[in-house]
Amino acid sequence: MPRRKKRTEIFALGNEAVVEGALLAGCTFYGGYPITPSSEIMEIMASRLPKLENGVFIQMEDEIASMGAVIGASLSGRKAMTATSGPGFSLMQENLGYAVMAETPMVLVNVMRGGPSTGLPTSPAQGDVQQARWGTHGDHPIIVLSASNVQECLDMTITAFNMAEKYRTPVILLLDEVTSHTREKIEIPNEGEFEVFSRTVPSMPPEWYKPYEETVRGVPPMPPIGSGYRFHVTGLTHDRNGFPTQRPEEVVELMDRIHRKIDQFFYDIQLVDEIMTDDCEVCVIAYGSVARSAELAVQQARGNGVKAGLLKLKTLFPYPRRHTEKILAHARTLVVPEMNMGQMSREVKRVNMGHASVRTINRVDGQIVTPSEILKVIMQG
Amino acid sequence: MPKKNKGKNKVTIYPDWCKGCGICVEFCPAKVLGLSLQGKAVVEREEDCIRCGFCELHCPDFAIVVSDKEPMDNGLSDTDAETAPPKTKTGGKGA
Amino acid sequence: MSKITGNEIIHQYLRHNKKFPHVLCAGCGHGIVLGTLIRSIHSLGIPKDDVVVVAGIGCSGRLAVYVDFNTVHTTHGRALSFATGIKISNPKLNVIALMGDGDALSIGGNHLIHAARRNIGVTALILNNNIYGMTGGQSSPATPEGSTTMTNPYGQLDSSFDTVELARGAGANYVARGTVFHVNRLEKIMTEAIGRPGFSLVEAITPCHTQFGRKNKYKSPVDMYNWLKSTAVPLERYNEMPEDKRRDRMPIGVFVDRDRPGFEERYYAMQQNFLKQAAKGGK
Amino acid sequence: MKAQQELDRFEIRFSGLGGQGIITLGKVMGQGLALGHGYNVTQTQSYGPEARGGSSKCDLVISSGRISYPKAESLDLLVALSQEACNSYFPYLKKGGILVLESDLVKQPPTNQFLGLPFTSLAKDKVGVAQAMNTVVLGALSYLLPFINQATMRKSLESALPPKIRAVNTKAFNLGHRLAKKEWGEDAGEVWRVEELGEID
Repeated sequence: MPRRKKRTEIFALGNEAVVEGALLAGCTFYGGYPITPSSEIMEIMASRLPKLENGVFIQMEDEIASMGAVIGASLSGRKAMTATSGPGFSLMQENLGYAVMAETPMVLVNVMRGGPSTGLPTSPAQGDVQQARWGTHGDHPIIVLSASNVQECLDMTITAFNMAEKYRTPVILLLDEVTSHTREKIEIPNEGEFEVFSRTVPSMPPEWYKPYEETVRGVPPMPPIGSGYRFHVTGLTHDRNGFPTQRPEEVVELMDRIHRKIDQFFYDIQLVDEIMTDDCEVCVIAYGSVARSAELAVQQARGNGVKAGLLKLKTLFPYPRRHTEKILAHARTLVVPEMNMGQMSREVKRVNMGHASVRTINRVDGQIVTPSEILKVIMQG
Repeated sequence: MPKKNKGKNKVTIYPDWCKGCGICVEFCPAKVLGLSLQGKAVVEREEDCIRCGFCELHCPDFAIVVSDKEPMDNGLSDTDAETAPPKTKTGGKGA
Repeated sequence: MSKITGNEIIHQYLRHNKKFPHVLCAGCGHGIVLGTLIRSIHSLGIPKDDVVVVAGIGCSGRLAVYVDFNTVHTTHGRALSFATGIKISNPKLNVIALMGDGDALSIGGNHLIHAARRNIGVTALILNNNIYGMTGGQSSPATPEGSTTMTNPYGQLDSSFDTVELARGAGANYVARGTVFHVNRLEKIMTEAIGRPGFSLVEAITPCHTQFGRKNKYKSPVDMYNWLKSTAVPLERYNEMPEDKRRDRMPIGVFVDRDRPGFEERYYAMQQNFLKQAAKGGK
Repeated sequence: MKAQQELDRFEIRFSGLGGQGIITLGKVMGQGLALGHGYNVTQTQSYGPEARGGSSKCDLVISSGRISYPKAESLDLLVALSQEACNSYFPYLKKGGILVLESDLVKQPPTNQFLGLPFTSLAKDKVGVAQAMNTVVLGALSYLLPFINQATMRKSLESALPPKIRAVNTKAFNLGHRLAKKEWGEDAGEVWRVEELGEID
């Protein structure tokens, strides 16, 4: 077996790790607008990208424009991203829907802070979970990922790019202020140690190309603008040629396909960490920095003789239903700690359907849910 | 661009594309065009066309083409031919 | 074989799998602007593959679908931000942002001034019909003071934007105005605008008789073209006119013509410097 | 030579005023412990308006094992560089934890069990650069904490700084280390020493 090359270790901020991950995944475009607590991502991109061959960094006039530029860059064949936080995320919703409709791969990192409105700019929250799912109007599929520590910031950013390219869809990476402002030692994987997926481009002659044609995976190939495949991109409901249509059968075909291209790959998209869940009677379902508190609480509970487990969600949407159902076979209590009034617990309750009792722990005071709070609820059974 | 080669120009209107806005009719300096009862532009006095290009440039629907009168296969122009091509009588203000 | 001219050129650039005539009203000037744009691109000899038309929302936005270029029909007001992303990503492309007045000046006003300030190498083509046409005739930032619209039934109270001065102030490289009545002039400025480095802006006055004219004593398209004919004055002549005669006249022509390098040029020059330094450091 | 020792959640809070270089201090120390010493370290901080003139704080959690919860909850070591910070965070100090303070700025210590040094005036008078105060603290802590190897930490510090200010900071670091040894005594930090695992290189 070949000796593995030693990985470089750095002591990095969560936001820094996002940049490292993005660059490893092949990101060559960042368009953004600064906002706390995501600004470091933009600042580091601003210093790194111009020094890379083919890297482009641009500061746009607002978050709406950032999304526009990112989609434009993606249509031009680049792997593109932006990062923002609460208020900026709200402004991005319009063009996020455009990216869904025009099937444009891109990564949007939202570092959650306290809300609503300007809220708590420097404090953590997890209040954008349902907005990430339903923020843009209309029925749409979306992939929402999250990370709970700095290493995961790097890994999940790579995953986010891969999923965006694989499924031709915007992918949202939801971080929270704690995760993105924690410094930790991380390992930067060497080339070849991780997957890098790039969108499929058409190989047929341009005159045969139909930009939104049905394919096996439901994901049509996507050529960069200017490569000889001239086609129309629109946010209007469109037919296979990309031209606007209002014919019900064409509308339903499009809607079916953009949902199906995600739905049929749940096994690939839904990522979780199952920590001591095999036999757990009380299962904590957590994500983001709260999952770290939960992990400590679960360890302590086990130490106290309670069969506790942790289902750490790395994919928030589509909600990892089958992982939850597996646990429901033996768990009698689900505990959902969140830094919001109960957004993910809605999903848990929906999937639970009364099998187990669902207990929520909610904090919206700009403080992370602590291990002791979670432990208390676990111990109550 | 105006080329005053009267009589050597052919004005073609695509009735399917014409929406009958009347711009070409109103502003044609030689009054070559008219509106049919169906509300479409028609060529009424092609021989008066001075090829100013106004109608072609100002047609919002790209429905007018002004071109050289093509010589016939026998080298004669269609005015010289024994049987002139049928003139579209469908239209014309008087029709 | 005769040389292809006029609309025969246009026909080569239209998408043949699209249904014609297009969706716009009879007499709408937008078609004329589209034709002019096609002729400009044709005269510059730019291959279709290198042209990107990025359109916003509204009547003007519907034009993009008909031309056989790379076309992107974006969200309302955001065309310039998409165009910026495309241009900086691939500077060899000729990017034309096709917007309406409401699109570019109201909802997209911020993007317009910043694209001009940044001097990104995009041609902004603003089709100004003084109204929101597609949504049924509500007033836009370009609706003249005093005119009547669906949302200003008692007359527009605020004054309208002077697009040219706005773009000049924001730092655009090239700013010009034309009308769909003066097509040759419009074609000339459009050709110049596409050829200029940096951000160029062409305001094409294209009347909407359906939504604007109807309520403001221009009953037919012809009335609106006559209005253009009588209102528009070449800039040179306008400058010589006495102040009192200028009222209700609209200067057309080229207002700003600079050739500062575009944002993308400056960006890639900076990048080349870094790469050169790195190569030297490596040796 | 100090020995590498097993740590289970050792929590440090640096606190004081914005502009004292508290976050840099935490960052440099965290980096030294994580990359130089091989510990797992999480460093978190308070951001925002507080960082510009108000109060400032920065937490380090150091552990040999995986760190789940990244914030400090009960402090093993509190470094207070202002009276206000000392007042706010002293209650979070664990029983048996140590308080290190800036003896010129904290005039009313909440306890008489503390280790103090006039870090600011030391930096100003002995190093010549008031801004090197945080490095004096780092030097002192490198002496105090039994799991920090002085040479490794100094190397890490130097690698984190631009060449221009490297020499000044090395001087400040050594000064802090020397004075801590002199003022705080040989057995300061002895409470945290556990069984030896082997030497740190």
